[in-house]
Amino acid sequence: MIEWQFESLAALIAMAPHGPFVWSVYGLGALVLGGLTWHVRHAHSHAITRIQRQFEREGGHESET
Amino acid sequence: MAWRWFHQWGSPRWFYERASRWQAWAGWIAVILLAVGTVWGLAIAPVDYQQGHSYRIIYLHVPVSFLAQALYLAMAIAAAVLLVWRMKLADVAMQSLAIVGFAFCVLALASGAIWGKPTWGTYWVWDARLTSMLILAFLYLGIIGLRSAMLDPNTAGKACAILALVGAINLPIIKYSVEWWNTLHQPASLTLTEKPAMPASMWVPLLINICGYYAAAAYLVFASMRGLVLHRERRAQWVRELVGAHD
Amino acid sequence: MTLELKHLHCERDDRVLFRDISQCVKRGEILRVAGPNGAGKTTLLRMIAGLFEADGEVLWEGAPLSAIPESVLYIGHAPQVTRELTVQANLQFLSGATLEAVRHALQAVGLRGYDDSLVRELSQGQKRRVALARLWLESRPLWILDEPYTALDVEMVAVLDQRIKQHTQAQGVCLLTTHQPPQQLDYRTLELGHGH
Amino acid sequence: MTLELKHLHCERDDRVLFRDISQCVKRGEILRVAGPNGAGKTTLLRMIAGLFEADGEVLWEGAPLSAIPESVLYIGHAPQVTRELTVQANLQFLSGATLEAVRHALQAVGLRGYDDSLVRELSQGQKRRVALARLWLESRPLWILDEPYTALDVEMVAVLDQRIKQHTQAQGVCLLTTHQPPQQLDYRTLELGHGH
Amino acid sequence: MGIEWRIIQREWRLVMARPGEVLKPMWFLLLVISLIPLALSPDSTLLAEIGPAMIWVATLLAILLNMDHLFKDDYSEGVLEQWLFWSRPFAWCVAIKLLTHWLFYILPLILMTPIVGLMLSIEADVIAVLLVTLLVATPALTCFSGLGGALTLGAARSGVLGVLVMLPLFVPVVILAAGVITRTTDGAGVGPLLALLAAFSLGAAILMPLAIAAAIRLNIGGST
Amino acid sequence: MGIEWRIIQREWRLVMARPGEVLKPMWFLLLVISLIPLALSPDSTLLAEIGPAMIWVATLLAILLNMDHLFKDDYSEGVLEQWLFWSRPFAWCVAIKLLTHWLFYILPLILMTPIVGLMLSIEADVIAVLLVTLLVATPALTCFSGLGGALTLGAARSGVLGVLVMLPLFVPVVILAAGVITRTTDGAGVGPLLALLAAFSLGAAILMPLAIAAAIRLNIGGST
Ligand code: HEM
Ligand SMILES: Nc1ncnc2c1ncn2[C@@H]1O[C@H](COP(=O)(O)OP(=O)(O)OP(=O)(O)O)[C@@H](O)[C@H]1O
Ligand SMILES: Nc1ncnc2c1ncn2[C@@H]1O[C@H](COP(=O)(O)OP(=O)(O)OP(=O)(O)O)[C@@H](O)[C@H]1O
Ligand SMILES: [Mg+2]
Ligand SMILES: [Mg+2]
Repeated sequence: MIEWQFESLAALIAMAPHGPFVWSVYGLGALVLGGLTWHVRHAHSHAITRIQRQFEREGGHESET
Repeated sequence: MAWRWFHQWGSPRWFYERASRWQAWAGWIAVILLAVGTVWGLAIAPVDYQQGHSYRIIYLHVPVSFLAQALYLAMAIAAAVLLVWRMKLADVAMQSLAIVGFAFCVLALASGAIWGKPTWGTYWVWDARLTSMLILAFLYLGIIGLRSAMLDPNTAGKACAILALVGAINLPIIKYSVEWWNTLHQPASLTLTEKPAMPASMWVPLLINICGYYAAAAYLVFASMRGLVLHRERRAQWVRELVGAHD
Repeated sequence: MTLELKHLHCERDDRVLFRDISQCVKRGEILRVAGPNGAGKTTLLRMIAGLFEADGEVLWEGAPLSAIPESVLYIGHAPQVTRELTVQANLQFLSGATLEAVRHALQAVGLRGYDDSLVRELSQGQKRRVALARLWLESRPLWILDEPYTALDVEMVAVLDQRIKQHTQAQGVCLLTTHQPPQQLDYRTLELGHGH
Repeated sequence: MTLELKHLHCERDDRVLFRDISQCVKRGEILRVAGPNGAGKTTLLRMIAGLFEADGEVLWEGAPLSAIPESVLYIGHAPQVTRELTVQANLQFLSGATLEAVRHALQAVGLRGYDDSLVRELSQGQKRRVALARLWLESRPLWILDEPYTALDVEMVAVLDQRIKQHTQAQGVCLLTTHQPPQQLDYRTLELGHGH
Repeated sequence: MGIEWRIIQREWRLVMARPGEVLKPMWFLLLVISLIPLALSPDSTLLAEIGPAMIWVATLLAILLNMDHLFKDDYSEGVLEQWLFWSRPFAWCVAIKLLTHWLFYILPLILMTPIVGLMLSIEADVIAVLLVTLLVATPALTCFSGLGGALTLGAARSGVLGVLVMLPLFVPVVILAAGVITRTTDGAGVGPLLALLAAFSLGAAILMPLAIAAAIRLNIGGST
Repeated sequence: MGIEWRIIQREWRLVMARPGEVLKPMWFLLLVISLIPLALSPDSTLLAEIGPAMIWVATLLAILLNMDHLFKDDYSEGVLEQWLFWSRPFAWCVAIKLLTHWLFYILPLILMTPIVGLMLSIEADVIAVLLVTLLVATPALTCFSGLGGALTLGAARSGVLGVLVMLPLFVPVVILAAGVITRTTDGAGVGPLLALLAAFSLGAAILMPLAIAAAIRLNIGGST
């Protein structure tokens, strides 16, 4: 049941006439999902650094006054 | 018992800590399932005798289309929870679900459009399913746009919740009317409905990918929610301890 | 013990504006909310009036004030009058009073003859006077006035003081904010903004 | 004899607001325009600033002031700040000053730490302070301030008085309107509204 | 004077103060429709074919764009918050306001349709059907666009945002109306479709004032 | 810092504060275009035939509606009157503002055209011509609609009033653009028409800032 449908990597990439369509869809999928993953992780770490900076600022204020 | 469960879900801290584990699980499951399903779908599943290799787009298109709709439903439920119980976490969930859902919706539209070119010879037709997907994208966009335009974050959440609920009530009506509209005009008979019986080696990877994308969506939603929770609770003691700010 | 504030609390952005404010205001009393700019005076008044979600309780004669909004007369920073309508039409709409009553009220606030002027053709202080004319038109027991003296000239300040006095003598309650302490009124002060 | 007003005249609707106002204001002087609500103070100030078509002449050092608008700093009733921008961005845009200068000015008006706050999140008085921070940032000889004390708390009123004094000592000219006579300034009064 | 009556009277006075306001949506419709032959071609069969659809879309936009001001000015001038201190339920007052709005602004707009229909060489019976669909559907449109306006009260520069947010929800109305019109030209029965449209309008008229009132309250709470 | 640079920087900061603003006209275009098949019919040949005209009209509306906010907020907040106290001519500052507006809001909108073109099954070469006409014509449209916004600053509830006032002035632009598109589909030369369009835009870019500046001054003078 499990057998490779393509003889070579080149054939896999070409996918007869439809390579550009198939690969652009999967490329787009990877881009969107990857982008979203990056975005949420970045937002998380960004939130942490912002909170840290906020506290540093508050600490600074308190020591001044 | 039920109340404690409810109470826990209302607690951002409890959620933040738990969701960390769920997120990890969902992430790994997604990676494994998507790797297996996609490789299988792209390279192992047999070629379709009618469409040729272009049908391999199905392994992304269909799961993503399912999710775009499922995530809207989840968002509407979150909206109802927010309006009825004023649970802050529901607001966070709505915000995350809207963004992830919109991304999936765009992906469904884009993959469908690209698939349309080799099969129908055109990127876009006003087919019922396509049209209601487009409108779903607009509904998502409306919710995201409203939130980003509102000045006060608390107000924004509830306004979006009202909009999401009104949209959810309307969604079945929209779907029904679009289908009726489409049959009324009898356009070029390009429909996605009739599917030939697939061999197992074709639908198994599809099933795997559907599960994989569900896991991926869960991962994205949890990760996004955790970031938002952290930001919203930035003044709470537990966040203070968590980020290790010298106090 | 007509108006009771119980444990009112407000945070905006990252700052606690006020915490645990509990006060009783009796009939005939004036409570002045004071404090520097940004202390939270407006926020507190709006919270009491029910225009800002309250964290705490606001009771009127023992029942939640939000259930009987018609006992509140709130005049805030916003002009509260429609630029495109005449002075008269504005007041009739807001208070439901008769033409006769509106004319009297306008006389009281020194706008006699302005009945048919459009609000947008009035000066800053005149607009304010139109909004304040409602104090002569409606008989609601609780007045909440956010900086009512803004833009008023000296003469009108005295008239307004007089009216507030009259209201409290008739067993009304008045909450107000001002930066200059009102000179002709007996009031109690609730100081905000230095407590945190 | 720096600022000269010659035969200024204004009618609005059917009322003469002021007629034939002629005044000379020397460098270092403060002119307070006074009068009841609706007397025409704002109209007069806007006319001098060139924002309202003048019937009469406004001269600065002998030449029409309208030819050198950049010598005027006008602060009116409107907030003059953009709600959607930060305090800093607003002041940088209006005055073209450096970040450093803006920070100093904000410190002067008691808004230290609010550099990055959006204007819409400020209270009434804080917004007013942002607009007034321009007095610390720009060096224009003629200040025209329309009710600058509105919404300010007592502390800030003193700071503003101080700044106006400093400006006039540096040979600046200041026109202003207020309903409460400023207590720490030496000024001359131009009374409007009783003359007609 | 009853509060209902006060609302209606005020709305009427606003109309009297600026009668031009009533003309604005009509004018918009007329202009947009007259742009179409210019941009397309003066070919009257093509125009008649696409005409009803164009009129529907333009009317939709006219209604939506006009709605921006339904609550906006009252909100920013602080008049709307005074309604909360009235002894009548807020949603009820909102419903009255919507009704007067429909009467004073939307109804005249609908009466404009025959004229623009003639400009696009649409046949008289199609115009009649168009009129009926508009009459039946506009209550729903008014209510929905009122919600758009109310939701975006607290938005930064709302502008067309309300339009954008609400337009997708109009899809069923547009489709049903288009169905009625096509069926008329095909000679088929339109009763059930009109009934559906009417049901939609009725549902909107009952539910939307509640949603709108909630949205306004929300936005008042968020402002200082 | 030069005043020109300050204006550009501020405009950029406003965009950054609300990036969604840039998307609004694009979103409007997309929505209006997708309503058309729903109201008309999903038949792709008909859609392709009327498509370019629809895109033009919708783009026009998107530009005009977006323009309402170009001066409005600054005017009512009293920021615009401060520009009069600057040492640079007011019309010059206005021109800079128009330019930044075109760059930040109108250009992205134009780039949306290919997508909506595809949705209406318009052929690639027609889409290309459409793009060119829009690029050449939008400076004129921006300037004209800026004038509409400026003239109606002092109006009661301006809303779409600026749109209405200015739309008739767009007729030549629309006719020229339609001419270019029909000629392309017919295979005829379009050079002279495009040159005319470009001349129109150039003229508008030179003269309109003066007119807009005058209109703004006028409205500032009328307010207290
Ligand atoms: C922009 C274009 C397209 C959109 C928006 C779109 C949308 C959708 C949606 C929403 C579904 C899920 C339906 C459900 O919930 O049951 C779906 C499923 C599907 N689509 Fe598409 N589609 C597009 C183009 C295409 C094309 C070109 C093909 C192939 C010829 C295709 C084939 C399928 C198949 C085979 C399914 C699964 C069958 C089913 O569940 O009924 N789609 N599509
Ligand atoms: N836009 C306008 N159209 C017509 N008349 C106006 C307009 N604005 C003001 N007025 C009239 O001009 C007169 C003077 O107004 P102005 O704003 O100059 O008064 P003011 O002295 O500044 O008053 P205040 O102390 O209340 O600020 C008022 O009586 C008012 O009725
Ligand atoms: N929309 C808002 N979003 C976030 N914070 C706000 C908002 N409005 C006000 N604030 C903050 O709340 C605080 C209190 O504002 P408030 O208007 O109640 O002050 P106030 O005491 O009335 O001041 P003033 O004397 O200047 O009128 C201010 O510090 C302000 O920064
Ligand atoms: Mg205040
Ligand atoms: Mg004044």
